[in-house]
Amino acid sequence: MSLSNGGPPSPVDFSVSRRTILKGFAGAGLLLPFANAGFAQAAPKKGGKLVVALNAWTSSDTLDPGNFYDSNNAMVGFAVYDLLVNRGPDLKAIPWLAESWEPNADASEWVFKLRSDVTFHSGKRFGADDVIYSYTRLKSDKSTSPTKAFMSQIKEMKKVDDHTVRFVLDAPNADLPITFSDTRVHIVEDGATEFLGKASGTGPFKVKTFEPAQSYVLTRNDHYWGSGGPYVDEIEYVGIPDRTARVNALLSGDVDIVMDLDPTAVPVLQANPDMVVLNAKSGTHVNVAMMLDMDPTSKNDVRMAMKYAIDREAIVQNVYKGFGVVGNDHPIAPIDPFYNKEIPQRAYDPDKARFHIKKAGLENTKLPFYTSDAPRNGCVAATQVYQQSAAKCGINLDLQQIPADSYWEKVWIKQPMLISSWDGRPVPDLILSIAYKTGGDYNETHWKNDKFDKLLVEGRGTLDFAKRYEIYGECQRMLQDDGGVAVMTFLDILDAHASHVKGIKAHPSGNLDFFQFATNVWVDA
Amino acid sequence: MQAPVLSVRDLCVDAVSESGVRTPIAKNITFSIQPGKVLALIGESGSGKTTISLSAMGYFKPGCEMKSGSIVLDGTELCGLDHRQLQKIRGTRVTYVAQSAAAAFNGALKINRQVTEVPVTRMKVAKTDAVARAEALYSRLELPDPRGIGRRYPHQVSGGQLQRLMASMAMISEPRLLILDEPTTALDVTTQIEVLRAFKRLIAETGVSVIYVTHDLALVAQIADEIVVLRNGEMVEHGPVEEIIHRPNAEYTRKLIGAAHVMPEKVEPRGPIKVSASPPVLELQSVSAGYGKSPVTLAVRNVSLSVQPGEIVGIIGESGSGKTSLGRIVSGLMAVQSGEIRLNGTALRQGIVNRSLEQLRDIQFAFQMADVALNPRHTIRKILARPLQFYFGLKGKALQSEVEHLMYLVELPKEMLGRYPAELSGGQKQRVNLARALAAKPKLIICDEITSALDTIVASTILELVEWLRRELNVTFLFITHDISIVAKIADQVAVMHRGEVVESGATAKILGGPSHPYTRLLLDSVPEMRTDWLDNVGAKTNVVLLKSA
Amino acid sequence: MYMPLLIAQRAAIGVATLMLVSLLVFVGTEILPGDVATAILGQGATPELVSALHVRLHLDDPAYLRYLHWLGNLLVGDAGQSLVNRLDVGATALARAQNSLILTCSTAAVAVPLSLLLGLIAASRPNSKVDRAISAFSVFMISIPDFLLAILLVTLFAVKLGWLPSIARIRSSYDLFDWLRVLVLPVTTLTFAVLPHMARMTRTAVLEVLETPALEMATLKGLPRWRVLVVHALPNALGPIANVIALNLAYLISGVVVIETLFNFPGLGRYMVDAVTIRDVPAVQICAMLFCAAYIVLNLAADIVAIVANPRVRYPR
Amino acid sequence: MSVLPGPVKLGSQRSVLRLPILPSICTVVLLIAVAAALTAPLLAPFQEGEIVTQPFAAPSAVNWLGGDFLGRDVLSRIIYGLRVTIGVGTGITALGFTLGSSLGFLSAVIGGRFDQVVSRIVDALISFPSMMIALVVIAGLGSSIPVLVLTVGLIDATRVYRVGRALAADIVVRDFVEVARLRGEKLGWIIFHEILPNTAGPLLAEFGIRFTYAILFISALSFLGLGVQPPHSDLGLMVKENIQGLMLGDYTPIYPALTIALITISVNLLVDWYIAVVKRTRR
Repeated sequence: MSLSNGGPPSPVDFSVSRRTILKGFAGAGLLLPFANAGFAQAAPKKGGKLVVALNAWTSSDTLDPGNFYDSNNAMVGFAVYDLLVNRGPDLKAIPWLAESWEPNADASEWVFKLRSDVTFHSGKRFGADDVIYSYTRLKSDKSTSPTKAFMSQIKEMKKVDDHTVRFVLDAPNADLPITFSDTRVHIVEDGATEFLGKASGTGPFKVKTFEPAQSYVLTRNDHYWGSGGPYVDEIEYVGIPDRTARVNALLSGDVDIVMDLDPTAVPVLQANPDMVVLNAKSGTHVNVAMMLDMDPTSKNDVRMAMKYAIDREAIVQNVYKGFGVVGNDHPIAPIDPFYNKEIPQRAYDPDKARFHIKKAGLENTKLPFYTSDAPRNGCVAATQVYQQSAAKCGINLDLQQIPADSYWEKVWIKQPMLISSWDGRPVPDLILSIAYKTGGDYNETHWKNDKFDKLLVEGRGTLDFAKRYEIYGECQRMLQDDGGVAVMTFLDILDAHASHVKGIKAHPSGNLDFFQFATNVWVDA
Repeated sequence: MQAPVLSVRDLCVDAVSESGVRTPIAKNITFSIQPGKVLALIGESGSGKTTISLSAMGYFKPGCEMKSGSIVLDGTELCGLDHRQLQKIRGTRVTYVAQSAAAAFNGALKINRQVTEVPVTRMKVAKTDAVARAEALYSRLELPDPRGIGRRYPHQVSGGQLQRLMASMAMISEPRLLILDEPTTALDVTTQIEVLRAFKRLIAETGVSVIYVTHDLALVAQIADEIVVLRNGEMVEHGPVEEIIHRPNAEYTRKLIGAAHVMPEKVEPRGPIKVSASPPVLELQSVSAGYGKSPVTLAVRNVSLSVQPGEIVGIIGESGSGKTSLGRIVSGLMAVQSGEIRLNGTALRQGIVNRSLEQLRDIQFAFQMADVALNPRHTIRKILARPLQFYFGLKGKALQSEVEHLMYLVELPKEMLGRYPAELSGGQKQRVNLARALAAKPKLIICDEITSALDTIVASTILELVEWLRRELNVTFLFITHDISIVAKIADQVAVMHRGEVVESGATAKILGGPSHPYTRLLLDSVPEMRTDWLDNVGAKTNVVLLKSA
Repeated sequence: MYMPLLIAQRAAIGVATLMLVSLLVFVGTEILPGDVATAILGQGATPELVSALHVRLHLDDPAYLRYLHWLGNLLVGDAGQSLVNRLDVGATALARAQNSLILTCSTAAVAVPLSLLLGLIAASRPNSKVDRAISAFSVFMISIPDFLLAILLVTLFAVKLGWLPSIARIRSSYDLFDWLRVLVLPVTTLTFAVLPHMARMTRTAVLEVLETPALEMATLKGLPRWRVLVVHALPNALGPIANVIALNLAYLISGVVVIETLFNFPGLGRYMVDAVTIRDVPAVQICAMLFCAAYIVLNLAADIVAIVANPRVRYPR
Repeated sequence: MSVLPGPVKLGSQRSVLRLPILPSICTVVLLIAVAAALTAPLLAPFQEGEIVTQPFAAPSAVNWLGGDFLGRDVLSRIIYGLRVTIGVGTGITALGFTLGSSLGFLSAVIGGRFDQVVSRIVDALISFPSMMIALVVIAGLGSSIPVLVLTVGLIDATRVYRVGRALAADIVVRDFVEVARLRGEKLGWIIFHEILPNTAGPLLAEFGIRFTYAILFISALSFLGLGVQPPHSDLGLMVKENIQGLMLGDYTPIYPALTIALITISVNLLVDWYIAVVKRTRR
């Protein structure tokens, strides 16, 4: 199920003035998009300035794409840089700086043809060297980028000609193109080492000022290779970490666009004719992570009890005000084409939970459970709701809240039970091999299953959809039955803008049109 | 007969507490002052004298309220005037000189600015004219450097000079009435005469009418024309000066005269000093001590003294003479620079911590201000019991009876044991102070100005107590005071201190009878006598010395 | 002269305190557990990545060397590089400090005269209705959490009425009017936060002075009330008042994280909070040093005011 | 020159007990708050964490103050929140006072080098903004109630030290302390019997003010997400948690904020009144 506005996005503008109407805050959060008849399909206009509220800005903000850590970083990054491959609202790879690509028979070698009409902001022409340089930075030994894990699969990069690159992989991978749509694998200029305050990308906007946590101003790149946008003269980004302040800033007209809405604010903005809310179902999820090699969660009875004790509906309704979809204890979202529809939805079942916890001999025993808002806003609240529903099943969760800044370091993959969260990935392999592969650095449950690992390798090397659907379907089933993960909910991506702002669509992969609103946004003065 | 400058009729003033309880502090006061005359209001603390004097300005301190009566100043009824109208009168038609000029001058402003403030801001006198007027007054009051003194800040000028400067401030607007509120009480005896003389001349020359508030009968005799004797807010007696001091009608007035700080007719020789075989209680051998690190400012220089058991030794001197430091040295509160102190023949070590409990017990100290010498949060019982517990480990019944015995010794009812110091009068507090010292069964009690904060009548009863204790308990006293008349009354031996040195010492009768040092003579001459012409006859000889020592 | 000596002595104590502070800051940040590498990497931290970042950030030198190094550099004006983005933390902190200073000065410009005025009015008629009203207002304002006030102000003036911006964005292109618009709400909130304290202190100090014989004398000289207060009482009460003003200004420079958060004001407080969160030690250090320096300088200024206001010290006998 | 004739009577002690109307109200408010905090499990209609209604539900007969952002009963949470707020506030103030005033007294009594060293260190510590110290410590040790109480209590102690030292320094030079020293009394007696009774009044007043600050400070920390952590709830955290409600026109965050204000105003008014009484009886 895709909630895209249809049509593959491309540099060519498809933007249609749309108003997303949500069903109201107690509703199921179903999105019913339709073209608003009140607005004529006006042609985009050039000019104007926009102020965008990011959900954070910190002194660690950088223009070095490999080291983007937060979506606010990605938001600026996507305006300055381009990816080789972009991602459509259907989560399919679409050509971007690469015009086309071709795998060999077992998908272990790929040849990418690059566009030849692209120049960097510096005026230099874009070519194969830039791609090889950019990717080498990410996978080199010195790399501190989280992308290193999956970029290291590239064994070799060969410049076939100025606009052709051949990638040799250490193992077959059918998902290589979509892998290149990761938010950190932007193309920088060959030889670029300086990313403090300035940067030269190929993106629709040029850096005017970039002072971490102080001032980010971008100006239009008039030599952008795409047709249509960019339209606005200048975009200023302001980090407003406080969610209320962010909405207030939109309401008071101090900013035109805000990313990352609090669900509570949605009805307020919807009721306001001057505001437009953007909503996209996504693969972003909040989950309980239970370590399989630690007591007490090494017992499947405990895990099953914990899974049955989650009142997922209550979490979606009370914590996320309906803007989410219940999870089914594996990380593949309903919007994913590979989502296994045959697995029955696991529901809140106090009797079963009580049965299992009794069997494990831990009824009404204090079980430490670690929580924090570090994984995602709302996690602490979700845990509190969980604690209540679990209490009714005879499970006594002893909540321990850890400061956000030491959560990953102190607790994660170190304590048996805690709350965690993952961003949505475009293909199952990307989440499964990061978080569930034996020995993986980010395997938060220490899930260890040879069959599963084999399936992963097999799926990655398979180009046929139906076959892959089978493979990933099985993976989902294995995790649901036996895994240490209990997915509470998949979250909606919520953004908003003033109604004079046009051309922004919702996208399942990230806020504000997968962070790329800048390309097509325009101002209807 | 001219119209009086001030006429007060049936004045009643109440103190009103916050809960609304009214206590009368002036009852049916009636008097008037003729132009150019000086009326003295005399009484002890709490007699209402200040309140009555301030009513002449239409001013009542916060918490005081005029209940009834009439105050007519210069033909104007002050009663019923509002704040603004009263403001117009104050500072111009009636002015005020406070007890302590050091406190009453604003430390942040230069003297001239304060002296000329009323003429300049309220009487539209040009600033230069006002300053000239002020300087003229300065020289009339015999202030040194009349042109320069006004450009200083108050703290740069001595107390006696400040008092005269304050008089200039009061006189500059040429008032009809001047209120002098104990204008010389805060001064040393020698300075007091100087200031008093200057005031007297000024009054005579300007013809201003004066209310002179004081507790000292001998002093007021020198300057007043009429006296009103006050007690507990009531007029006890009212009449011309000569009448009052020579033929007092009221018993209270007689008591006041009896207790006045005047020299006794004759200083009785108290018999030869007993030189017993045992060593003296206290012996000081060329003791010097001072404040600050090197270079030390010496407060006491090369003092030697020997005190026999059962003696009362008076240490006399003016402020800064080092007499208080001497007491602190003996008690151990102050370190010795050089020299030696012996107690019962044993040399005492420096500092309290190095002395034995026995030695600490043997020397007790009675401080000047009983208010701060007694812990306000302790009951009298606790105050007296503590030394008994501490030194003798007394408990229960024995402690109880010993505490009661102490109360008996200082002639206080034992019912007072449950009270707090604030619930006692000044004299009672001073008795507790002495009782606490006695509790330690000491050999020596150092009394530091224990009577100077007390009213004269109360002070004389305390002196009687000290004498009685000496007689009964054979306690030795080191009696530190600035009042030579007290020494004359009770001391066996006297040591006169001046600028840190003992200038003269010996048997009281001998020293006071025929002083050999000019400073001792000056001190003796400065004690007013109970006659009206004393001030005019003190003679120029003191003046010379005075100027030298100012 | 005595006064310059006294001021020099205070300044020396200030410098000594600052040195002590620098040591405390260093030790404090040293024992701050967790490190910048893991803080930056977040969920993405692996031992390999962490150690790579360690090497890049020179986190493995001995502590005393780093202290001396840091102090030496600080003395020549180099506060070091951010561990996070390798920018000069001194420059960043100064830019933030400038914003904080603008906020502080604007608040001071409103709050100080206002509190002196209110304090004097209250002191001029103790226990009157006006005094009680000022007193009640003060207690009320002291007791209300500042964030509540800020939220109410924003909801009313920014969101509902739309008169003022809800967030304080700072741009170099701002003219005076823009600045005023941006500052109105935060300054109002902060004024309410510091005004009661200063007004109460003014009242207390002036009343205390008014009870002295010198001020009774001024009244008995028949001077008008305003003159008694302004010419006679105020100079004598200036010492304690200056002290309280200094304390409150120091609080404004450093202690207004909540307000900065609510108004999204890029001040020094927020910079420090962010730096602590991400363990950017040089940034925490420079913030701490700036805060302490501000406190010490302001107190020194108050001391000097007290010294200058007191002729006893200015002109010893 | 006493205006009143004769010795000043401490008879006004009786009027201390006769509370005027405003302090009585404040006392009642505080007593109710403390009682509510102590009996929270009995008094609160619902459990602290129980989800009983819709998020931001309007006040109703069942949920008198409506529901919070998760649908929990606001009234119950305020009652439980009082527990933490008052408990933590008291803990902080008690720690700050015990430590600060005893060190301050010691400094004043011992004087000399001890006083110099302690005072210098306190000076340096005071120059750090309290918020900064709290942030750094909490960043290091995590935010639990013991850490909060210890940290803020220690910060408080530096402030109290100054007050305590100043008060004691004023008392130490009085003659009755010298009398005790001359008697040979030990440090303990001088501090507990001579100094403490005479500083108790001003210290108590300071205690009230510090208590208010502690509550406000904890609330501010909670507001920044660094104070008391869920599932415990203090009133400041409640304001933060529910702040979004204001946008919906829901007043949930106002109630805990008003509760804080009510408590702190009561404490402050009581302290003010107490100071006035002390001043009056000392005259």
